[in-house]
Amino acid sequence: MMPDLLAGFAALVLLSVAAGLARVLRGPTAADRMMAAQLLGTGGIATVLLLAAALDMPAAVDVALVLALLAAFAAVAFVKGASPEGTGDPEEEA
Amino acid sequence: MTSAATLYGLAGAALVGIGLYGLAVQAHVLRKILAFNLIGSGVFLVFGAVAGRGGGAGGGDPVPQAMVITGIVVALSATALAVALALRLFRETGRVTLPPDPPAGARDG
Amino acid sequence: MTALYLLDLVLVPAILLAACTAVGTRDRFAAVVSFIVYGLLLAIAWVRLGAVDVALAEAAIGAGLTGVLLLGALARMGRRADEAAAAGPPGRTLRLGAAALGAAVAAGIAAAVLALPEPAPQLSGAVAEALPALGLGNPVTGVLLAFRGYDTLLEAVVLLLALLGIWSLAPDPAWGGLPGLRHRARPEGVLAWLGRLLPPVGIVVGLYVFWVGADRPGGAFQAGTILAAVWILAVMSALVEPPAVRSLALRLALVAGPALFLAVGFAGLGLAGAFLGYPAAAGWAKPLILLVEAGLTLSIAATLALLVAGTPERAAG
Amino acid sequence: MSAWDLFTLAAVAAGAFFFLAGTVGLLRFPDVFTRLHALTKADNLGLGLIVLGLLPRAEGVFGALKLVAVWLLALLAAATVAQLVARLARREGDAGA
Repeated sequence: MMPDLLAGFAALVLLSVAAGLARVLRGPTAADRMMAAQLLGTGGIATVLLLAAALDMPAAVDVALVLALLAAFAAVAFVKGASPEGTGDPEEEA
Repeated sequence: MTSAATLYGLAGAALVGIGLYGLAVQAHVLRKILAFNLIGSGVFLVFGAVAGRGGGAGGGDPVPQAMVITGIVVALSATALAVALALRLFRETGRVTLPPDPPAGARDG
Repeated sequence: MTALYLLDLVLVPAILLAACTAVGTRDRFAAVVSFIVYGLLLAIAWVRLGAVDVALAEAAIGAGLTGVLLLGALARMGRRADEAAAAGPPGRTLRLGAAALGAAVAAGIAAAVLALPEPAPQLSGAVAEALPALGLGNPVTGVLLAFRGYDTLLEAVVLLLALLGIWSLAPDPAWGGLPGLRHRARPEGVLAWLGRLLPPVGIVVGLYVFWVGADRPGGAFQAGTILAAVWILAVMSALVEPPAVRSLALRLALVAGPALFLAVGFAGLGLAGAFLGYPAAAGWAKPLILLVEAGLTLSIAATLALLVAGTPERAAG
Repeated sequence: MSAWDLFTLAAVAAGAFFFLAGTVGLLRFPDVFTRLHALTKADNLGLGLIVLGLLPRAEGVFGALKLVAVWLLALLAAATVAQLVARLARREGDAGA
């Protein structure tokens, strides 16, 4: 009973964040696309945690740990990429 | 587990097809690199299907799993090399697409 | 468990959709972001299939390194209109032909997947039988470091070859110099703050993943990737500079793992009667494997980090 | 079904609701900054509630600590990313206007 329900919630969370793929496609700004990816990242972490509980695979929590550790990486590369040559910091000129 | 593994194996087959299409159709080198990675991960998923059918604890047969892990890391190194080549191409010629014919120098010169 | 099929019903279409977007969308940035999302979804798929070792590798590479690599390249090649856009969309014949080719290959592979023999031939039994002799609990680590050790050894060498390829693209003035361009960040800004906070945590997580790898999912590849990723973050936060690629210490770190692996492999000739064999005496295999893994973790971390850092572009100061 | 199971289900359901709300906000809100607002709510609360709900099922104290660490790391990422993306969007908005 519990594993089934947890797997169901994993599907629900994944479905709701996967809808964010529409924002990746539509934009309009690059920031919008990046935010959608960020939401998918967090939702993915939640999905993995729920799945780890549903399948009774505690080792899978480590996957969520790695995803959470690296959750900011793509966004950091993205904001750097907005500066010429991709080496700056959005705060510099602020 | 068997039928689920087969489902993801079929998804892997579709990914190889999608990647091949992108590799042929997209002109920008970065897009080609993306498409090539799709092909690779599709193959890995097919391997996953083979591993998952094997039963056993934790994802089934450990031998295909180990090969997929080495494959993922090698795919990253190939991607990094391809990106470095693309950047060099861009720096030298200002182009982001491959020349239309292999002996481009003969044509352009 | 039936609810898992509900998850499959969401996950598989999402993976295919993200793949189609990465290939099909006009906007290049959207394509790269879709690809990053695709990597994340694949990591979830590997968890779903129970292959946590693979999921860890995919999570660390897909979420960490690939995104940085591709977004960095995109930034440098520019998002402005270029000849790829000027050439217009590909011709109809090309698109139809490519679609036909892709569909045919996909159908062929699908047929092969469906035609896999029942019951599946497999090696899990053989691995499970031989694993106690190594003193390990994780069969995947056993396969990587012992049963198919030559694969792993050659893979470590392939990584080094790719790195040599990247280094050899350096222009003459920067030969042997510092990879990539110099990053800047406001010293007291958010970016520098993250760069100071996350790497220590990442080192702890990386060492943890390495250490549990003997008995649970984890190991040298996953740990090396995590360590490489947090080092790249420190570089992007302008806290550390990558070393000049001619630096001796760097080169020692790069070859330490493969060299250690080779040394243990040759020792196996004498001790176990086979190249890459481990002595049969109880208690010997595990320490040797951990030693090789420690060396590999260091070398893989250094190699992956420099693969992402790229071609030397500045002369060593 | 024990009381802990009910607690788990309630917290997980609430967390799933916040993810749903976050996506609706991301898709429906009119501009970058309001979307960013929706996103950070989902990040912090949605994942936090799901972690809270899974705590009783964690394997020992170490497992529970690991779950909390996942949440803290995600919080850190969300906070940083929100800052950086907002600055970037403001600068580009100024330039584009």
